[in-house]
Amino acid sequence: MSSRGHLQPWIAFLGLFAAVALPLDAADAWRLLPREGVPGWIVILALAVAAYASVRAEKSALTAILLAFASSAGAWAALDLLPGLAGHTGPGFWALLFTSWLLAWALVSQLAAIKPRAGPAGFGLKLLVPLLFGAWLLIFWQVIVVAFQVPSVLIPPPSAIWAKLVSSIPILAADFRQTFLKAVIAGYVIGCGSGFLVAILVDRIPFLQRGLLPVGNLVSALPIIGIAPIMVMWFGFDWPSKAAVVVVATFFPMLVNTVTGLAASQPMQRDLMRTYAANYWQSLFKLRLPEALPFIFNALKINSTLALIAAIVAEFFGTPIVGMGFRISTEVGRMNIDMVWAEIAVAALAGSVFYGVIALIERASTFWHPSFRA
Amino acid sequence: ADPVTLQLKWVTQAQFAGYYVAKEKGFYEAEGLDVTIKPGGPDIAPEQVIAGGGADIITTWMPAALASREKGVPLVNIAQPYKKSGMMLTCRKDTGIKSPDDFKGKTLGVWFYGNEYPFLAWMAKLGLSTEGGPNGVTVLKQGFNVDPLIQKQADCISTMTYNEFGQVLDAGIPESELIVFKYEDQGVATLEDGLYVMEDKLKDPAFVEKMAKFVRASMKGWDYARANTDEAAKIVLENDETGAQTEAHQKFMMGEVNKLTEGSNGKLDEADYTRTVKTLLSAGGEAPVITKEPTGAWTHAVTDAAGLK
Amino acid sequence: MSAVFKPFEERADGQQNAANAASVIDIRGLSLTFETNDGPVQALSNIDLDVKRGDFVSFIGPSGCGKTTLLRVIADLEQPTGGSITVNRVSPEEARLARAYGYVFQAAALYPWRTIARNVALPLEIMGLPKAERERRIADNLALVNLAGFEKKYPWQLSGGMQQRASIARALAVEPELLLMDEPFGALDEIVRDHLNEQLLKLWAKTQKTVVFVTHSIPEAVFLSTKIVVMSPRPGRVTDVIDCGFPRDRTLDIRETPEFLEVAARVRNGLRAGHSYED
Amino acid sequence: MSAVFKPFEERADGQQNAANAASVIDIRGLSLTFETNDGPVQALSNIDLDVKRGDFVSFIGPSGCGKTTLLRVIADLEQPTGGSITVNRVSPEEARLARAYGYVFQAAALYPWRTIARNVALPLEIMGLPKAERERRIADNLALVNLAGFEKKYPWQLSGGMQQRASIARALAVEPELLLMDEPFGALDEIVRDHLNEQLLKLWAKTQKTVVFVTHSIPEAVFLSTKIVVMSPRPGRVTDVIDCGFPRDRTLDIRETPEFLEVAARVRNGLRAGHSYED
Amino acid sequence: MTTLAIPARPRSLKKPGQIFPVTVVVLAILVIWYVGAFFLNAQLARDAFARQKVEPTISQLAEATFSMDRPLLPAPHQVATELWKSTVDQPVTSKRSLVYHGWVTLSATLAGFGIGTLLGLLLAIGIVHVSSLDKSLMPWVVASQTIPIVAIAPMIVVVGYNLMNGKLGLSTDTSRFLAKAMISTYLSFFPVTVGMVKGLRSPELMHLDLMRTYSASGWQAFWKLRFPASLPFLFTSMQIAIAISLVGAIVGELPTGASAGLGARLLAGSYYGQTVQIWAALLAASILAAVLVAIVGFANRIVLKRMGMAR
Ligand SMILES: Nc1ncnc2c1ncn2[C@@H]1O[C@H](COP(=O)(O)OP(=O)(O)OP(=O)(O)O)[C@@H](O)[C@H]1O
Ligand SMILES: Nc1ncnc2c1ncn2[C@@H]1O[C@H](COP(=O)(O)OP(=O)(O)OP(=O)(O)O)[C@@H](O)[C@H]1O
Ligand SMILES: Cc1ncc(C[n+]2csc(CCO)c2C)c(N)n1
Ligand SMILES: [Mg+2]
Ligand SMILES: [Mg+2]
Repeated sequence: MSSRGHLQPWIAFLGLFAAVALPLDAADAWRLLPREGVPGWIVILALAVAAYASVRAEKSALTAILLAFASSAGAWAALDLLPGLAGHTGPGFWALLFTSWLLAWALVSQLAAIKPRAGPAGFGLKLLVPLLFGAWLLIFWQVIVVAFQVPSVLIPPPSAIWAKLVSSIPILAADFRQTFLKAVIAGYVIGCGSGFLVAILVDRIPFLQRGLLPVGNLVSALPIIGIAPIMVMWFGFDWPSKAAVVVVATFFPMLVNTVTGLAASQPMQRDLMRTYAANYWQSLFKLRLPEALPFIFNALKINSTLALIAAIVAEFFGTPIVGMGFRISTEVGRMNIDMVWAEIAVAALAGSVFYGVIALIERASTFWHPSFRA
Repeated sequence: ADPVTLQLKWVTQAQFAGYYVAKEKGFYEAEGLDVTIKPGGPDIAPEQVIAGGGADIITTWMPAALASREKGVPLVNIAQPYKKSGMMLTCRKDTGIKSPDDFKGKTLGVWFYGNEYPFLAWMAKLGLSTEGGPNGVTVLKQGFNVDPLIQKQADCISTMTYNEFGQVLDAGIPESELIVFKYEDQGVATLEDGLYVMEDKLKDPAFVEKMAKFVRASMKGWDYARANTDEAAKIVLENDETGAQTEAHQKFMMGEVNKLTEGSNGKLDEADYTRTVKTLLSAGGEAPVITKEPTGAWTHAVTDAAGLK
Repeated sequence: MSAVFKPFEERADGQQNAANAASVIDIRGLSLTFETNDGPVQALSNIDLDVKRGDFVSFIGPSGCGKTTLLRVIADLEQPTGGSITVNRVSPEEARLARAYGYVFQAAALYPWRTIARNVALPLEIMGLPKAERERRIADNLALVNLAGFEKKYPWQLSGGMQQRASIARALAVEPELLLMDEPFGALDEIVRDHLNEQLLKLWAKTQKTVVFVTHSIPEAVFLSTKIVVMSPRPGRVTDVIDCGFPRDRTLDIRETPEFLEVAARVRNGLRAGHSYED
Repeated sequence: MSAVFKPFEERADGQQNAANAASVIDIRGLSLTFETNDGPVQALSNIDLDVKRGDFVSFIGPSGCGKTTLLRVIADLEQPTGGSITVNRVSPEEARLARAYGYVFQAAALYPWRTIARNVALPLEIMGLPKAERERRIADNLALVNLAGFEKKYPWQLSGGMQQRASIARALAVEPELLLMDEPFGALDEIVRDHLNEQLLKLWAKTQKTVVFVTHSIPEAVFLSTKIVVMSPRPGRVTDVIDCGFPRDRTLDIRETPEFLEVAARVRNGLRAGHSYED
Repeated sequence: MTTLAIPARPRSLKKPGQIFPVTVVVLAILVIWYVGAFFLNAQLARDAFARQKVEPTISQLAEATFSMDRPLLPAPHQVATELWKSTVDQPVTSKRSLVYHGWVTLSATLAGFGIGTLLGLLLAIGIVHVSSLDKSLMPWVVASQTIPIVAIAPMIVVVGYNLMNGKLGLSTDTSRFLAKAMISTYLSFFPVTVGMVKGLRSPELMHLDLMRTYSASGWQAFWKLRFPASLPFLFTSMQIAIAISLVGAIVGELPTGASAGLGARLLAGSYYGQTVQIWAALLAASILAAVLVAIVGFANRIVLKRMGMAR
C-alpha cells in the first residue's frame, strides 16, 4: 500500500495537468479551467499544493487538511460546472473530477491508517471514512446521470432524490413507522427468538436434531416471495402479515448459525465441563452459548438486513396504503423514481443503523474472540 | 424482416390475443415485420421499459401514459384497439352496498402501480377521501388475486370484466351474491391498453411507416380473434411460457375481451380521449395524476398511414 | 507445619469397609485403542493398577506413552476398549457424575471470555456454592498459586505459566477428594515449582486427599509420591511400580538424602529402559 | 562427536567487521508496557542485552516476568514502548522480513488441519524450497525429535510432548542462523529432554548458530548456555548475567562437576532473590 | 443431577439412522397440516354448503375442506397430486412440467451463487487485508443489502435486461438468465462477505504470529492460514447464500416478464388464484433449496474430513 501511496500524487499531477490543458466542454475547445476566473485558479492551486504535500510528507496532519480542502474544492467545482455541460462534457472536466477523486482516496488511505482510538474522536473517524467514500459514490452518480443525460425515470440524480426526500418527510416517516417500527422489529424479534429457541430445542433433544433439522431445512428454505401472498391470506393486509414473512425469513439463518455455534467449543473445554459433571444447562450457559456467540451475532447481522428486505417485499403482495414497500411499488408505477430512491435511502439508512447497533453489541459481548483481539 | 419489439402491460393472456394471433397467423410476417412480444407482469412498467430502450412500442393504460408524459417520458398514443374500459369494482351484496353512496366507511381493494388513477378520479368525483375515516373509504393495495373478497378482507375489490371477475365466479360465489360497478357506467372510464411510442421517433417517416404496418397487422389479429374465439384462446395458451393458464379461463377471457375491442378499428376516438383527460383533471387531490391538459399526446398519423378510417 | 499427620496404615484401618475398602481406583487389564485415519493406535495395553485412599500416585513415562490417556480414562473422558476400571468402587461415569474428582489439564483450558477470577469461579458456580463461599475459595486459591492481583485479567493477558497456575487454582477450588493432575507444574520455574510442590504436599497431608499425578520430573515424582508408576512407550504398559516410604510431612531437604537418590535412580533406570535412544 | 569445534573467541575474530561486528542482538534500555482493561501492565523495564554471534543465551526467571515478551520483541511480534533494539544490526522488522530467525512458541501452535509432516513443511513451502529438499528436511528433523512414523497424524492425535517436539522440528527445518526458543522442552520427560539437549548442542556446535532460549530448568540453562540471563519478576528486569565457560562439546557428565553445581547455585540464588516466597 | 452433560464423543457413538425420526416428524407435520387445512378452509366450505342450502355433517365438511379447488390451505394430498402431475406426468421439456421450470430457476441460481460466492470472497479478502477498504467499504456492503431487492429488480430489468437484450443484442433468454443471476449474485455475496470477514480473522493470534516469524507474504498467510481456518465459516455462509440465491432467482423471475421458472409459476398461480399450484411450486422450490443446502453441507463434511478437522 505504501508504494501505491507514493504513486498516487504523481498520477494526480498528471491528472491536474490534463484538467488545466484540456477543454471542459466537448463543444467548446476554448472553455478551459484557467479561464473560469478566480474559482478556477483556486481549485488549480489547491489541487497542486495538496498533491505536492502528499509527495513530500505522505502522513501528516497538514497534508490531510490540504487533501481534504483540495478534493472538496475540486468536487465542488465539477458539480458547479456540471449543469452547463450536460450532454457535452469535455476531457478537462473528467480529468478535474478524476484528480479530485484521487486526492480524496489518498486522504481516505491516510485516515484509515490512523490507529483506532477510543472515545468520540475515534467514533467520528470511524464514521468519517465511509462517509467520504459514500460522498464520492454520490458525486460520481450525479455526474454520470447528468453528464450522459440518463432519463430520470430510469435513474434520477442524487440532487433530485435529496430534494424529494426533504419535501416528503411526513410520508416517509409514516411509511417508516408502518414497515420498520411495526413489521420489521416485531418479525425480527420473534423470528430470531424462535430460531434460537428451536436451535436449543434441537440441540437438547437429539431425536429432533435428526428428525426436525432436515425437515426444518426444507420448510424454512421456502422462498419468502412465495410465503408473502400466503401470509397476506392468513394474517390480513396490515403489518402482522409482513411481520410473519420477516419471522419466516429470519428463522433459518438463526437456526443454522446457532446449531453450528453450539458445536463450536473446543474438545478440551467440553471435557472440562464433563469433569465438573455439569448438567446440560450449565454447560450450555457457561460454555457453549458464549462459544456460540460469534455465530449468533453473525445471524443477527445477516437477519437485520434480511428482515427489512423481507418486509418491503411482502408489501408488494397487498397492504394498506402506507409502508415503504407500498410506496416503492406504487411510485415506480407512477414514474416517480425520485420518490422511490428517497424511500430506498431511508431503508438503507435504517438498515445500516440497525446493523451498526448490532455490530456494536457484538463487539461489546464477544471482545474475547480472536477476531476482535487483534 | 424489420424487427419490432412490443412490451405488454401484463402477462400472456387473452387480453393481448390480437398480437399473439397476428404473430402466429403470419400477419406480421406478411407486412415484413419480425415482432418480438415481451410479456409484462406486476413489476413491469412498460413506460420505463420503453424509456430505457427495451421496446419500440408498448401497450398501456392512458392515465399512466399521460402521467409518464408529465414526468418526462414523451409517450404518444398511435392506436387504440380497446374501445371500452373493462374496469369495475365488485362488491359482496352482504356488505349492504347498493350504490356508490354506500362506499363511505367501507374497505375497497385497489390496484396500484399506475393502475390506481381511474379509481382516484372516481373517488374524487364522489367526494370521498381515500384516507379512511367515517367520511371516506379505507383503501387496500390489492394483490394479484381475488382472495380479499372471498376471505372478506375487503368489501369490494377491483376486477376486470375479463379476468378477475371470472375468478370470483370460479371461486364459487354466484353472481347473485355480487354487485358490480363498471367504470364505464359511472362515467369515469379511461382508455385502456392503447399502443404508445416515443414522440421523437415519430419524426422519422420510416418509423411511422413501420408502425403503420404493425398496427394494420395487429388490428387484423384482433379481427381474427373476434371471429375465432376458441382458436385465439388456444394460441394465447401456446404462447404462455409459464404453463399455468387454463384453457377454460382463457376462453372466458377472450369472450369478454372481444366485447371491449368491439367498435374500434384501431383509430383513437378523440371524444374518448377528451373524456379521459377530463376525468383525470377533475380528480385533483394532493397528488394529481396530471396537472395540466396534455398536448401532442396522441396522433392519427400512424392509423392514417395504415389506412384505418 | 501444623498439619495433622496420620500414617497411611492407620487411616486405612479407620475405614468402615474391610479388605480393599480403601481402593479409590481399581484398574484391571485395561487397554485402549484409538481409531485414526491411518489405522488403529494402541495407546494403553493391559494396565493393572490399584490406588488406595490417601495415596499420592505419580505416572512417569516417555512422551506419548499414554499417561494422559490413562488419566482421561479414570476421569471418564475416554472409554477403554478392554478391561475394567472402577473409581470409588463405581464406574468412572458414576464417579464423574458424583463429582468425585478435580482435574488439571495438561494445557490450561481457560475460557477466554471469563476473567481469571471467574474462571476459578466456574466449577463453584456449577456446584451451586453460595457467593461468599465462592469468593473465599477464589481468593484463597489464587493466593496459593501466587496470582493475587490478577483476578480481573483475561487469560490471554497472562503468561503461559500464569495460565497454568490459574488452572491449578481452579481445580483446587473444588476441594475434591480425588485430584487428577496432568503435568500441572510443567510450565513453571524451579522456585515456583518447589513452592507449589510443598503447598500441594501440605494440602494432601492435611486433607487426606488421593492424588494421581502425571509428571516428567523424576525428582518431583520421588519427592511427592507414595507410589510411582513407571510406564513404557506405546502401547503404554506399566513396567514398574515403586513405593516411596518417605513420611507425609517430608520437606525439600530430603532430596539430598541417599534414600531419595536411590529411588530416583531406580525410576530413571526404569524410564531409560523404555527409551530407544542408545546414547 | 565429529562436529568441528571452534572456540568462541576465534570465530568472533574471524568476522569481517571490527568492534561489535559479532553482535546479533543489541538491546538498550528497552521497556514495554501493555494496555489492559484495568490499567497498564509494565512487562519489561530498562533491559540491556548484547548477544554475540555464536552465543547460546538462556533467559531464566519467575513465571510472568517477561521472558516470552522479550523474545517476542526480538522476533518483532511485539513493539517495545521505549529503548532501542537491533537484530543483525537492523531493526527487528527488517530482520524478520529477511527471515533471520526460527521461533519455537511456548505452546506448540500447530495448524490443526495439517498433518505433522505438513506442519513441518509449512515454513519450507513459504520459503519456496523445492519438493525434494522439503521432504529431506521433514524426514531429518522429525527423526531428530524422534517422531518418525507420525508424519500422517494430525496434531490432536498426538500427546502434548509429541506436539511440542513437532513444533521444534518445524523451527529447526528452517535451518535459521538465529534460533529463538520459548521453553521448547517444557512438556518433555527427562530422558527425551536430555536427548534433545544434546542434539541441540551438537547442532549449535556444528552450525555455529546463535540461540536465544527460554527455560525454567536451572540445570538445562547451565548445561546449554554460554550466557544465562536471570530476570526479576514484573516489571521484568535483568538482575544477573552469568557466563558459562564450558567447552562447546560438553556432555551430560559435566552436570556432576563442581563447576557446574557452582554456576547452578548462582543462578538459583539470583532466581530466588526475585521471588517473594519466604519459606 | 439429572442429565448427562454433553453427548458422548462421536467416536464412541455410532451414528443412528435418521429415517425413523424424520418419518415421525413428517407424520406430525402432515397431521398438523390436515388439521390446519380443516380449520382454515372450514368457513369457505360452510359458505359453499350454505349456498346449496345443505347442513353438512362433520365428515362431509372434512371431505369438502380437503378437496376444494381454491382452498385457503390445500390438503397435503392435493399438493402431492399436483406435484406428481406436474413432474412425472409431463415430459420434462413441457412448459407444464415443474422439472422444466425448476431447471430454469436452478441454472440462474447456480450462476448467481457461483458469482456471488466469488464476489463475496473477493470483497472479504480485500476487507481483511486492506485497512482502508475495511473502513470505507464494509459499511457500504451492509448498506447495499438494505436496499430492497425488488425495488431495484425492475431497474436491473430496464438497465440490465434491456441493455443486454436491446443494446448488446443478447438473446431474450440469455438476458433474462443474466438479469436473474445478477439478483441472485446481489443477494448471495453478502452472507459470504460477512461470514468470511469473520472467518478470515478467526485464526488464533499465535498462529498468525507464526506466519509473521516466517515473514510470510499476505498471500501466503492467506492460503496457508487464513483460508483453511475460515473454511467452517465459508461453508456456513455458503449454505445461507445458496438458499438466498434461490430466493434471488425467484424474485428475479418477477420483473423480467413472467416467463419460465418456479418464480413465474408461483406468480402465475397467484394471478389466477390457483392455490394448489402455488403450493406445489412452493414445495418444489423448497425441496430444491433443501437439496442445494444439503449438497453444500455434504461438501463441507467432505472437505473438513479431508483436512482432518472432522473429529
Ligand atoms: N484422540 C486421539 N486419536 C488418536 N491417537 C491419540 C489420540 N490421543 C492420543 N493418541 C495417541 O495415544 C498415545 C498416548 O497419548 P497420551 O496423550 O496419553 O501420551 P502422554 O503419555 O500423555 O504423553 P505426553 O507426556 O507427551 O503428554 C500417543 O501415541 C498419541 O499419539
Ligand atoms: N497481551 C497481553 N496483554 C496484557 N498483559 C500481557 C499480555 N501478554 C503478557 N502480559 C503480561 O506481561 C507479563 C509478562 O508475560 P510473559 O508472557 O512475557 O511472561 P513469561 O516470563 O514468559 O512467563 P512464563 O514463564 O509463565 O511463560 C505478565 O505479567 C503478563 O500478565
Ligand atoms: C398487481 C395487479 N395490478 C393490476 C392488476 C389488474 N390487471 C389485470 S390485467 C391488467 C393489465 C391491463 O391491461 C391489470 C392492470 C392485477 N391483477 N394485479
Ligand atoms: Mg500428556
Ligand atoms: Mg512465557
